[in-house]
Amino acid sequence: ADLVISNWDGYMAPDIAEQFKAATGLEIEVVNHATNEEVMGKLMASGGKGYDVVFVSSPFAEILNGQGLAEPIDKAAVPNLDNLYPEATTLAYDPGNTFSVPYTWGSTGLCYRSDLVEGTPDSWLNLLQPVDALKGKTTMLATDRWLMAAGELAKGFSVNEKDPARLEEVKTLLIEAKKTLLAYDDTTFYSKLVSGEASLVHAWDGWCNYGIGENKDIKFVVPKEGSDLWIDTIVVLKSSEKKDAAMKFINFILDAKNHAWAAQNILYKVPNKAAMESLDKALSEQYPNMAMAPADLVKYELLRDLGTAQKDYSRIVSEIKAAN
Amino acid sequence: MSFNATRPTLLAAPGVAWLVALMVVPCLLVLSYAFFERGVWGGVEYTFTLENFARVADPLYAKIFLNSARIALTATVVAILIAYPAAYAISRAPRMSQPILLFFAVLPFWSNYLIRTYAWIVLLNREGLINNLLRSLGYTGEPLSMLYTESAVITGLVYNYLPFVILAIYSTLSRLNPELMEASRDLGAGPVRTFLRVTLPLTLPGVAAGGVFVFVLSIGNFVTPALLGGGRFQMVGNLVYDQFLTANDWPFGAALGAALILTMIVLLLLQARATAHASGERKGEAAQ
Amino acid sequence: MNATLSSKLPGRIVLLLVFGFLYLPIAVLVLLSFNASGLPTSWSGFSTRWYGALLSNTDILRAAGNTFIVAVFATVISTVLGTLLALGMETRRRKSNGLEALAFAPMVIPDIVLAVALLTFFSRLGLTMGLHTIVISHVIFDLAFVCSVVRARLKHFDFSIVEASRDLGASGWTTFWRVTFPVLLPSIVAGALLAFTLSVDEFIIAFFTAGAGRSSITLPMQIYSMIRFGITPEVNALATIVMGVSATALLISQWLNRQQQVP
Amino acid sequence: MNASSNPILRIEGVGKAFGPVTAVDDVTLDIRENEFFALLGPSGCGKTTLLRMLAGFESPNAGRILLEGKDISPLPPEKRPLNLMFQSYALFPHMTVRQNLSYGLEMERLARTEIHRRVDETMATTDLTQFADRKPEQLSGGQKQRVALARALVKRPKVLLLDEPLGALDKKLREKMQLELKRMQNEVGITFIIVTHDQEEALVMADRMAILKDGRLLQVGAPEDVYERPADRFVANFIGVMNFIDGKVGVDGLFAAEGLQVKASGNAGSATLAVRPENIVIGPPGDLPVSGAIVDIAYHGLDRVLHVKTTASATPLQVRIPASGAGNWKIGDALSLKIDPARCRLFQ
Amino acid sequence: MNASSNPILRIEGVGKAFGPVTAVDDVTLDIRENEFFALLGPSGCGKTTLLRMLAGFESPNAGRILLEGKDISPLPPEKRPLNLMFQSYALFPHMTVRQNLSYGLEMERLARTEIHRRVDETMATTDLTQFADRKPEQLSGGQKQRVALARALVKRPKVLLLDEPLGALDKKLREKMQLELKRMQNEVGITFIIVTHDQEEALVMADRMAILKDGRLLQVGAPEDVYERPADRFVANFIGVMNFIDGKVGVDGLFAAEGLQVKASGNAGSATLAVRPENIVIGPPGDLPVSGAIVDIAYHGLDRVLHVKTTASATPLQVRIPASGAGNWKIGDALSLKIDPARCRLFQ
Ligand SMILES: Nc1ncnc2c1ncn2[C@@H]1O[C@H](COP(=O)(O)OP(=O)(O)OP(=O)(O)O)[C@@H](O)[C@H]1O
Ligand SMILES: Nc1ncnc2c1ncn2[C@@H]1O[C@H](COP(=O)(O)OP(=O)(O)OP(=O)(O)O)[C@@H](O)[C@H]1O
Ligand SMILES: NCCCCNCCCN
Ligand SMILES: [Mg+2]
Ligand SMILES: [Mg+2]
Repeated sequence: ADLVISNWDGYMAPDIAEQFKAATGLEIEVVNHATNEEVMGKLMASGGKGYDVVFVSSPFAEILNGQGLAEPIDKAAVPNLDNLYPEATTLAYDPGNTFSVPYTWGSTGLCYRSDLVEGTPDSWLNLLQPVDALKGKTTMLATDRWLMAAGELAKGFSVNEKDPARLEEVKTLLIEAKKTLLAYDDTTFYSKLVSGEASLVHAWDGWCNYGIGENKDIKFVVPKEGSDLWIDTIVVLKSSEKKDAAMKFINFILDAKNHAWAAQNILYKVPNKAAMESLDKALSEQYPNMAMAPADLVKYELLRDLGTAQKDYSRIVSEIKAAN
Repeated sequence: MSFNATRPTLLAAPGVAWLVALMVVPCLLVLSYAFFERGVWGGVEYTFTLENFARVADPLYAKIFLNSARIALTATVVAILIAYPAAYAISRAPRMSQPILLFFAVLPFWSNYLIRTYAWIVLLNREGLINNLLRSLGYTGEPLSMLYTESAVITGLVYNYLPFVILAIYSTLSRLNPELMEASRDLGAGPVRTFLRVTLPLTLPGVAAGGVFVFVLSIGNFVTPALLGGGRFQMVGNLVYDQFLTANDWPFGAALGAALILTMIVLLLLQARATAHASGERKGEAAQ
Repeated sequence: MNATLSSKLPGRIVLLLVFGFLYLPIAVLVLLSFNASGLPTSWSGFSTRWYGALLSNTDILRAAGNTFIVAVFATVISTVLGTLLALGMETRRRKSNGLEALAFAPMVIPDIVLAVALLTFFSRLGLTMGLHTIVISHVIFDLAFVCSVVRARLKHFDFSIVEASRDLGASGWTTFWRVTFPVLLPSIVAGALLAFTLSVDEFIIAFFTAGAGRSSITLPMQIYSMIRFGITPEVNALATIVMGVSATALLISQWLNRQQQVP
Repeated sequence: MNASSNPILRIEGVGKAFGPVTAVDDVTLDIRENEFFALLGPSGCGKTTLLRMLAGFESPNAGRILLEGKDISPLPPEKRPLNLMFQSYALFPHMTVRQNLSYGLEMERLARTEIHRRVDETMATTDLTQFADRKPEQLSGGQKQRVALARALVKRPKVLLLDEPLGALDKKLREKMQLELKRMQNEVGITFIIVTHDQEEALVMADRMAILKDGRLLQVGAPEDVYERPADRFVANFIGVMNFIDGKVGVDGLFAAEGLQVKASGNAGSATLAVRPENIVIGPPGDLPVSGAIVDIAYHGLDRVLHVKTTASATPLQVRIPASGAGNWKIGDALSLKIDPARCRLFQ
Repeated sequence: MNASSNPILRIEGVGKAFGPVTAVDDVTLDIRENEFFALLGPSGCGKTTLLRMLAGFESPNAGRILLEGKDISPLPPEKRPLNLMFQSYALFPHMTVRQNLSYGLEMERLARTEIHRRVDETMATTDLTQFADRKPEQLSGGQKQRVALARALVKRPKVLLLDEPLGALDKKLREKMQLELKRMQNEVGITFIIVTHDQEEALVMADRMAILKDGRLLQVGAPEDVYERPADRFVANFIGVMNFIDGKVGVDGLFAAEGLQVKASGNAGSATLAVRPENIVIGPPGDLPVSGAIVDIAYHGLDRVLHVKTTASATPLQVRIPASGAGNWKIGDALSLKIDPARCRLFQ
């Protein structure tokens, strides 16, 4: 194959290879990774060998770049960059899309069963200090950064907070919250809502949409304290020997029609103006968070690489997990 | 057997070579990262430091280790208690059907860990099959919270590693001379004491091997605690995993890993000694 | 053999209970393969759509094929090496702590350490990775497990039959095949089943040591990568088929075996 | 000698088959209290199987076993007040000699010091003291056999079943052990049932003995009875050495074969005369009624056996003479012999 | 008898220790081609260890072993043209009797039909034909032993090492097997080294025999030599039955003990007189020089052993008399006896 691309399973059109071949005559091979972490580990251990293009979330793209593994984006080869919302070209981790191109974006908030939760939850504290009826019926995302973010947002801190005293406060809050939690879950939380096992869960917007698709009573809300802004990006690896083809591939993805596929089929917002505008209105009626304006979205703070402060995060998360 | 003193060495050579070339060398390479600093963007900064080992000494990690060891140990004990009678029954079945029974004991594990674990979630959750069954049997109380508890984690671990213990114990039971048990009965020991004093010591190597499997696989497991324990319990393997992948702190991961490997190997050597002693294994030189 | 000492009944009850425990989640798993909805954890009606979907999902089928190839090769190699290592260790005059530690190490090294180590190592060697590197890597821990099972059996092995064989003119090699191996067979089979089962289900090491292409994706890699968007009952359908086919194949071969032995 | 007449063990019509193989066939036998009973028979005749049924390891297909009048079939082996010494030893490989011996006493929950004392005593009488801390695999064949014997002896059960207990021991040690067994019979009052291939052992030690063949009981009686008055040709041939001469009993009540006539009480018709080698008297040619020639001489330590060819039988007759008187004879010599009618048996 | 004089096997200063235990101690011994050599000694004296060194399973700590003049130390067991029958049988548990027997021949890559023929033949001579398809666990003790024997025999090696080959067999079968071994010695020309506890077996079958004790060789010689002229007190006592009378040799060259005098050539000083039970003649009280009284009578089948208390020794003397002449004597009877000076030995 001309290109090896690693992405999450089901995150692109299944026939992407045929379409791309029809359009460019180039062959691609799509492989899957389960998590950002795994593919990052693999890229770092191997120096990126074997892969041409990878899909990773923004902090990881930042790391790839920091490690010198990311190839600069050849703007001239990717004219479809023009399709992006302006907000998507000035993102703090990579202003001007120099080494990464955003693929999907969204927020993190609360996903809940409106028929089982009284009123509309509007604060992170609804999750972290639930009313009695919700005790034992909430879940939180398990990954370090999102787990911490919920506490940081509730306290009004930055999601990239580095001040040890503040982090200590967050820790206390989260350890307390653990007592009322059904589980930490970042893979099946929406099906817990569907089955009624949980009533209020910490969720990514797009993933909440899968629950909404199964049960209309499920709703998504971004608490008043705000959310983080997450972005899944496309990065070309420096070690790639097929950089031209890789740029062609990015350009192909950014084509309005192709990029719209992601929004339509995986129910994640895409930062592609042309694509979003081509969507059926019915979609945003069924899944209201699809309609969130880019301007509102980018108000949320991006997760950034923490550098050496990561040590404090991993220790705090370990303490939370070990607490009982 | 001294008729060819070099034979044992020759027999062990391919396996030893494989392990040295493909495990020891690569692992030493990675574990040596423990002596260096984490780079700004993760990775390794080749500046010598002992800080990572200092961090390992943090009591937090000892606490996590002890806690997950407790969970793993419970799973190990439970698995042995279930596996032993099963292995015993298989070894007493007609010779022809023994391989079939063994095969059916492992067959479930040729599916996938994740979907097996999901199946347990379906069984155990508050809206799950067992609770529904209870309800249809007329149970009206609060649904039982069986999932996301330590017991659920232990159940999952026992379930997934049970066949390994059955296999290990079966392998020592399969050709045990039945006259030894008869001799014990004859000398006045009932079935229980015969089991404790003769059968068990003679099959202890198998029990120990099986126990080691459950323990090391459990303590290194992270899917089961995440799914059945709702992520509220952490196993040691997870800690190392997180350093390499989530925290992107390879040097600390290497230090934790090295500490973990060393501790476990020392424990295992002690355990092997104890087993050898209790099962009256022949002494090295005398047997030759 | 004798009714005074061993009644068959308790054994049957034990087997019934243990197999009940082993197959209870499997029954659920199979049931879910006929689940109309795609959710892995709740039931919403009967359907065979996932079987249809599976048959057209070449990715899953290829991954299943790869897993089988990896597991078979890793099992064969590790069973041979592990058994020989066990024999070597148990016939040695002196126990060596270094050797013991070496044999334990693959079991206690956290998967991720081994995975990272192997990938780093293979890339430094400039090795092209693929199914073969997964096999090589799986053999590392598989052989430790096989060795452990076989050694347990060897602790009370009567080596005089090995001597008898040598005495009757058999070389070490022939003795192994004709005497040691058949007598150890139950434990070797146990070790091989263990290795196969471990390999079939192993994820992280396979992920790291696989090549970059589709051609070396194994089933666990495929299934784990589906987590983010939900694992569909296709996987349950696949597991159902795998177990069904294996069980049927075994039962048929046993039946043929018995037919052959009757006349 | 030590036998009183109340049976401690009664075996009633007991049978056992392994699939198509009938190992024990309708055996009925009483063992008297405190007697020393020997079980003899060719290899594979069912001796071990019979003992295993008594000990409770095989359940009979037929018949029942009564101990002191009570049917012990429902009792598991550990509840039966008898012990078996296994033909294949069945030593616990993970225990030292001392531990092997202590095991059975620990099961009786005896005090430690008592166990120690009895084990020490038994090890001393079986010459095992110096091996107390060895594992079975570090012992020689005969040492292992003694451990197996000692392990059964130390229990001092009512009935002790010994399956070939002294076969791996040399003559001296065997004699020492025989004395020990006899001593225990007398002092401790144990009833012994012993399987042995050593006829001398059976003849010397047993109060009574039984001969089994193909799972069936052929004869039960005191050793002298069996030796002197074997029930049939098989027993006659099995115990000791016997010369058989085929011939006919005439109407005159005389047994006759080619060149030989012996007074014998029997019915007229074809018959076999059985005579033991020590009951043939030899002399110089012509002195005695039957003439023959020496075809072979075997040295048996304390005496010689001459193989003498006569016209009376196809196989040479064996004649046993003291070694001291053997110097005179050599292969090829002619001689004459005489059979004492009082010391031979007729099978018809 | 069949022994020619060139040694096929030369054992030179061989020794073997298991840790602190010396099992074989500086043994030097020549085995001649085609001879039947018996190894005797008390339990644990090192017989099995010696055979295992010959077969190549233990390497000597000292000395060397030459087969036909060549040092075989470097040869692994399968390259040595000798075979060992294991005392513990070591049958292959997963093979039938036929397979156990065929195994060794298959190793020689003989033709199938040839293997079949020889296995059938050997099974027939060892009475195993009917068990051809059984597994060892389905056999009785004696049947297993015969399989072990047959498995070694069927190979027809140059030298056959048999460790207690007939111990589990009854007398008749043992005699049959003895004949078979002798036949193979003569017809096939095999050299046999056999360990046995059965003295009669050794005396009857062996061309020469060796007595081991505590790993050391005490005497090597023809059976008559060893029996009649034991090298020391231990051998005298070990082989056969021997009465020992402690006394003194006077300056007159006469051995004297309380109430007894025997002409004996020896140095003056304390000495022990050894005399076999069959070499003591008895008569009515007063007839013969030494007087005594019967304290016990043992029945040994073909003869009786009287235990006679005399003033000459603390332990009663054993006197063997033919059973036919025994009816006259009973316990308590007084008698007189005489020791033939030509048939006793003096140990000083
Ligand atoms: N593995 C061992 N470790 C320690 N001592 C041993 C070992 N094997 C044998 N021995 C000792 O060496 C001595 C000689 O043993 P061997 O088996 O040669 O005796 P043997 O003459 O064959 O006796 P038996 O007639 O009882 O079979 C014995 O005292 C025995 O206890
Ligand atoms: N498990 C079995 N399956 C089939 N046949 C058996 C089994 N066990 C014993 N036999 C047969 O039963 C018969 C009696 O065996 P048993 O062991 O009682 O003989 P034995 O008299 O003790 O002989 P030996 O003197 O040789 O020890 C033998 O022919 C034997 O082959
Ligand atoms: N703790 C390291 C064990 C290595 C073997 N991993 C096998 C995983 C099977 N699920
Ligand atoms: Mg027997
Ligand atoms: Mg021996």
